[in-house]
Amino acid sequence: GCGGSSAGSSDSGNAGSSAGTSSAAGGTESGASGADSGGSSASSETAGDIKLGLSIYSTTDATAGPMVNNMQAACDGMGAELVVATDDQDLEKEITNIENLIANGCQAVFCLPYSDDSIPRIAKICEEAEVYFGFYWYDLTNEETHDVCYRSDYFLGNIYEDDVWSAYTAMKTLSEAGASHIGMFGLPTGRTTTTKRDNGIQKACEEFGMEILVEDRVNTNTSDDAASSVESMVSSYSELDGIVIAGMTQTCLPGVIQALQNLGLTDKVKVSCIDFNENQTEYFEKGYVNGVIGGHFTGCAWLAVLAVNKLQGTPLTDEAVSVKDEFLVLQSADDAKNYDAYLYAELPYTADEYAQMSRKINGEFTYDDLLEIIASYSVEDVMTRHNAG
Amino acid sequence: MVENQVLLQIQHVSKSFGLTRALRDVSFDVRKGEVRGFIGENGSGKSTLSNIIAGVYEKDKGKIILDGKEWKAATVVEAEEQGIALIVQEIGTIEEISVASNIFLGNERRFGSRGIINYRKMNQEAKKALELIGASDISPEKPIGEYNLEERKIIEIAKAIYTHPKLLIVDETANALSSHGREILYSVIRDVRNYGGTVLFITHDLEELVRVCDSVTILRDGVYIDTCYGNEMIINELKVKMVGREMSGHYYRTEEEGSMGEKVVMSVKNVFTSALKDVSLELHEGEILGLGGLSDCGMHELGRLLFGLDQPYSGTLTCNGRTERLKNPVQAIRRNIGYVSKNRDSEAIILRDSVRNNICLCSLDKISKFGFAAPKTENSFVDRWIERLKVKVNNRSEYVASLSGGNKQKVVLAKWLGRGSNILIFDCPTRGIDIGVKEAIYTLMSELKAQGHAILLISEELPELIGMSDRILIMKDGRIVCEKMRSPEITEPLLIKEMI
Amino acid sequence: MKKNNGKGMELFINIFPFISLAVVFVGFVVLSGGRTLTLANCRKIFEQSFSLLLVGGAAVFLLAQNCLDMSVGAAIGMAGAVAALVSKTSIPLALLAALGVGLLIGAVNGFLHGVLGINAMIATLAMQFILRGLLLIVCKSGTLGIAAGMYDLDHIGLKAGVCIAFLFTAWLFFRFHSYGKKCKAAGAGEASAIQSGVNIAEVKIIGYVFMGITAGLAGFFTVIRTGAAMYNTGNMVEFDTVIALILGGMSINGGADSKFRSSVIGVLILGILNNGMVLLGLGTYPQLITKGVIFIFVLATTFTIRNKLNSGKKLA
Amino acid sequence: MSKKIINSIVVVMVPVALYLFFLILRPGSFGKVNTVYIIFTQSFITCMIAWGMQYLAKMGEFDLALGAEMILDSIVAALLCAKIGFAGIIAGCLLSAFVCGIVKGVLYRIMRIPIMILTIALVYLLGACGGLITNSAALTIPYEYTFLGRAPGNIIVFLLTGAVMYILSDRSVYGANVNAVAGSESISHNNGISVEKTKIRSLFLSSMFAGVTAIVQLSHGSGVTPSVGLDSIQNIMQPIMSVFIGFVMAQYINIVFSIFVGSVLMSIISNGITALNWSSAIYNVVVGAILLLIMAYMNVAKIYSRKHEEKIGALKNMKEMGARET
Ligand SMILES: Nc1ncnc2c1ncn2[C@@H]1O[C@H](COP(=O)(O)OP(=O)(O)OP(=O)(O)O)[C@@H](O)[C@H]1O
Ligand SMILES: Nc1ncnc2c1ncn2[C@@H]1O[C@H](COP(=O)(O)OP(=O)(O)OP(=O)(O)O)[C@@H](O)[C@H]1O
Ligand SMILES: [Mg+2]
Ligand SMILES: [Mg+2]
Repeated sequence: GCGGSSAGSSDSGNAGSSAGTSSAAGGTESGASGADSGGSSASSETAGDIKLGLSIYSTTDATAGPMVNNMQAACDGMGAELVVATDDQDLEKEITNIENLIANGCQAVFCLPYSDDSIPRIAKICEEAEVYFGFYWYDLTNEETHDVCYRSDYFLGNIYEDDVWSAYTAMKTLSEAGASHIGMFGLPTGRTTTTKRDNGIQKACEEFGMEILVEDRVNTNTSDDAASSVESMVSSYSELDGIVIAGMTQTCLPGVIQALQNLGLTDKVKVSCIDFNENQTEYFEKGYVNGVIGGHFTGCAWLAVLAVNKLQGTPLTDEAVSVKDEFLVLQSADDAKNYDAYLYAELPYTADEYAQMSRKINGEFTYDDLLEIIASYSVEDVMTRHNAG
Repeated sequence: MVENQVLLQIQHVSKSFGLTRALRDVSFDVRKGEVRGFIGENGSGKSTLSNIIAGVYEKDKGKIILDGKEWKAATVVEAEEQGIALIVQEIGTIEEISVASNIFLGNERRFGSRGIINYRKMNQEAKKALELIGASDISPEKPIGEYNLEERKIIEIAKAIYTHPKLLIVDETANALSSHGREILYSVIRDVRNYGGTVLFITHDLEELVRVCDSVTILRDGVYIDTCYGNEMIINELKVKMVGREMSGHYYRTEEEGSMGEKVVMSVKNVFTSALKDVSLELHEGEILGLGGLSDCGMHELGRLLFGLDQPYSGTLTCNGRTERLKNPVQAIRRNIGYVSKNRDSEAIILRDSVRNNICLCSLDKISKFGFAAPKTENSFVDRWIERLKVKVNNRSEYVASLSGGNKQKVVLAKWLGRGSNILIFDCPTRGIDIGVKEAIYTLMSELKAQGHAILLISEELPELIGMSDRILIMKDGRIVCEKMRSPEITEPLLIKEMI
Repeated sequence: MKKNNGKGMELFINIFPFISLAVVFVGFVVLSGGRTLTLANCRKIFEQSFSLLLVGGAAVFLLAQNCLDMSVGAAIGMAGAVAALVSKTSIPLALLAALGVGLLIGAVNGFLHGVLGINAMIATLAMQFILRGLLLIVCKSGTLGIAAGMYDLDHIGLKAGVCIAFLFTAWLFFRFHSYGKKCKAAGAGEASAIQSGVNIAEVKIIGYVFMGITAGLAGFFTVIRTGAAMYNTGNMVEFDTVIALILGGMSINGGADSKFRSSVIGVLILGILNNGMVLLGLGTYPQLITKGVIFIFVLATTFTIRNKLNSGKKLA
Repeated sequence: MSKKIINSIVVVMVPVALYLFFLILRPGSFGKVNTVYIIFTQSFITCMIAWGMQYLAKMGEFDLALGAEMILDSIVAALLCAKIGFAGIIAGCLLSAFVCGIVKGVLYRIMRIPIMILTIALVYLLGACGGLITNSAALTIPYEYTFLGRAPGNIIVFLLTGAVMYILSDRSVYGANVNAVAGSESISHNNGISVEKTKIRSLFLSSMFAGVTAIVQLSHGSGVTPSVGLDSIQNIMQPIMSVFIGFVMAQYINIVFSIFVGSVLMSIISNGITALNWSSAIYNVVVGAILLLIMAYMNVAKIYSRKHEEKIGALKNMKEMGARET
């Protein structure tokens, strides 16, 4: 059950210092170098007591990069070592990554399962190796898989983002901007994430009387392909007045905007997308984009907090946890600028803040504290905390 | 002759291809304004020498002096710049491109500035070049694929002549030409002589030679034999010089009369293809049937057809009394037909494979159980045939590529004999092979005949045909033009008359 | 002297893959502080290399005749998807279905290349397109999970058994059966092979069918390993296969000196490499660069030597 | 002359027929002039890459690294653009293409391995280079510098490239050499044409064509994302297919146009599938099937024409000998 939960509706705030494309790129860079060195250099300092493993498709791109950086900060703060296995491109690679991470001596591993069908497998590998495991960006909706996980002593929990909600919200922003005939870009079907986003879009269509006229899940490899696709969409469906990008945003969005600019349709055709990207601030400023849903970058850090506490023998909870990781919704240039300044140029939580979430360091910290922190994740929250400090 | 009239001096030139010594210490001079004939049996080294002069091959030893200066042809382009043009024996044009482009192949820069070709000028030039030799019916813009082999040869003539070469080499071009084409060629040769150029004219047609040439040089087995001038060029004497070798008894079969079994093991009747015209023949058991003619008379094609490599368009083929359609060599081999290709290195053996695998390849079904052959069985099989044919190898895993020509050929023979094939089609089995192995192969052929095998011996070498065959068929222009039974009366001139 | 030199180079060509394997293995053992060597890790390397071992074993037959199969990854995906679908009915039937799908794909490839004579790479690349498209349609609703009972088959003993039996049989056929010899002959000299009674079309078709069936088997075990099939199951396996064979010392033109061991050695090198790079915590790009550089280095070394060897032989 | 016109009409009819097919299925969209315009402009990029590829393809070689190269070109261009503006786009693409071309040529010269295999290895390396430079970030260029990505900029670049392509393939010594090598390597060699040099030049040229195309592509989409592993090979499947289609049609019209027709065909298919909102899965199937059909047609036609020639020859001989056909 998800739908119209309003937790993420974080609009207007102080006009922070503007952080354009270049500073955003700088942010990624510094973050990434931290992530890359994580595997080897950190080990000597932390004496290799606790080692966490993460399987993810990239350590650098605009969505995965911050995710890794946050987890790195959590590990640094709490004194754990992080090993990242990249190239998580298909089911088999994911399994291979998990195996290799375990072989590397990780005591807890995290991944984004491709679907419910692959979870029993992952659970089995981890149980056999007596290694804790958890999922990020993944909701255990299927009862069978849910049971498989909860039966295991090694299941830490899952942090999920509400993908039905994110897609629904992306559509809602389009509807609010007055669009109803929509063209869609997305990932090839096959991932649970994709299915959920499709469901969210479907739900919004029914609720707001919108219609998906045409969808493209193939021409998403380059910005140029996406631009061509928009041209074709507009030419085939003159009534088209909105475009939702439910995947491959990084690549597609520049092409979509460019094509609309070329066609002189930036006013008529509204655009919203899921996942943050480097250019959103500029696009918001020019009014090319009506909504961007993303910012779900902290899930792995929470998993790290759970794992480190568990492995230190001071578990926050004995139960497996299932927590929703909030999306951020940007709807204006100010939103985007604030996001850039407070969540992109810097991390939403510093290593020191993460350190306080280790019960070994801060005995007071409880599971409920953690839940509270997770639930309060928003641009304003970060601004208040970091402006104060 | 006055010294400064000499255009080309060949001095002690030698060339080997691996173990084949194509040219051995060849020396002779050619004067300016001379049409020099150049004759010799197949494989005597004519083409090799031509190619060396024109920069296609490098010589191993010796000197070539052109116009008083030493000439070290490195590339074809350099040779062309020096005024040497070669019309090659094989096809020298590229099918996909236009006539004009073929004429100026490798020379496009003539019509270009900064790498851009002026095709209008090129076509005009090509037209001129073609008109020059009286072939104005060929249009330079068209792709050359639209023209037949003869017309393509004429285009090659145009290509060779348009630069007004000092030295024009014509390598067995006349074979592909009709009388009209020949007239063109002869007039080109006259032109070259008239402007003071020199022609080296290679042909097998001695009458043509005497008509066209001022003098003639004879090669035999890569060795310079003689040069005859003007009236000295008497056809019969040339033949003696060309063939030269004695037909001694220990070399070929000694029987005077041919013999053959009753049974016809293979036959074709009224076969037509694009190369064969109404060909019929019967091959008997225990017979060596000789098939001779000029290189493009259709005899090689007939051999391929009998092995299932080509199919007849009409006509019938029977094998052991049954009418068959041989769709591929697999079917032919199943009917115990073996075939030794003229192109040994590319078609008959696998160079980069061991002697063992080569010998076993076509017998795999015989020496294996359920497809599996024990290495022991294989080895003893191979050893038996290496032994039997006295193949000189270090060990059976050696690559065939490292064997000498004769031993390669022995491997081919071992392959078929090992398979137990009793209908053997030998296409030029002694091509490029020295006398020792030749003799061994002839002896083997006689043995096989005695055992009742049927052998079709396709050969460009007349002594071999005469010496080995029970019966000789001569082909010309895709037809069988005469049949001769073995007898002491059969002589080379007799056969040559039929071939030309 | 020259002859000795040739022998030396040939020897080097033969042992070069072993050297590569040893270097990679020892290198990673040292760099990872022995973690590569643990029994558990070795077991994982085997499991990760399992389907590539199978596919590589079949690819030897194709590469020996100078053919590539660019559709093998998609075939694995397709067979895996069908196996997953059928497994809900019956698991033995799922195996049969996977093998059947592979066989069908192989037969089509064989027909396209062997009979119609379409360039092997283009034909199989087009097949890859078609199969990936079909796979998207089959997997429309997401991933295709396997029946719970199928997890029991994920047993290291069973896999080891299958793998050893498969490789041993394939080796027997490649080394001793007339089919393997014909493959090598076809690659070394097609015209000569034809004139020695090798039916090239047949050899090619069998090669592709065998490849297809193997892809079916690999697909079956892949879905057991992953628990599900999805649109990109078997992604890029075709390139991994070629890369592995070349790392293992196979000549890209196939021919008589093709060795079956190339596939096993190459797959192991690749497996250790992939595993070791994660053990060392290398990022995406360093991994890609390492792979690319090793690939080019091995290619350059073997090709230079082979070219020298060949040019020496041509003189004879 | 009239035969030439008829041939050209026949060739042009193929895309027209396909267009009509989609027009019938979806008149609302394919009936518009704008759609035709879009189909044409979208085919430019495919066509320009294909033009660059065809030299190598004629000689039986394939460069699979072009997709990765174009991404790298665009990355360098976007970075330079951030520094020096519009000139950076041109300079970046061409510079990077130039370097890639040289590197490929040198590696080929040293290693002499099949170009396809060499370029697979390069795909890894070039992809990783792009990723390292940008750290995976998507780069964009400002709108004011993107005029080469839309009319008339793209049309001008396209026409200029086409003119260069025409001059190179139909008017230049290099083009003549490529045709000769494609026809027969040995005869070319014997006439003093260096086969290796011709191939190296073609490798380099394919890079330069890709570089010019990258300018238009980057300007059209305004953004570039580095690719991982072998993914970028997918990006050049359409050009590869256009080349094949172009080769089939080159018997009837000039290769410059035949490849363009091939690109237009690909463009019609992808627009048609969008217009009908067919599943993207169908696209893969359709494209693969079309490629197979074309190749099968080419081969069967070749076999048939060989047989036909043989038959003509045999019939001529039979007539000459006065034999009746059996
Ligand atoms: N490229 C080559 N490689 C190996 N051997 C060769 C090559 N070219 C010629 N030979 C061999 O060199 C010898 C001389 O051949 P060449 O072609 O010069 O003879 P020819 O006199 O022109 O014969 P023909 O009358 O058949 O044209 C032959 O034994 C031939 O087999
Ligand atoms: N390039 C080579 N590499 C290796 N071995 C070679 C090479 N060339 C020749 N040989 C070997 O040298 C030996 C001697 O060859 P040679 O040519 O002297 O014999 P031959 O009697 O002339 O043979 P044939 O009469 O068959 O031509 C042969 O056994 C052959 O295997
Ligand atoms: Mg010898
Ligand atoms: Mg000759």
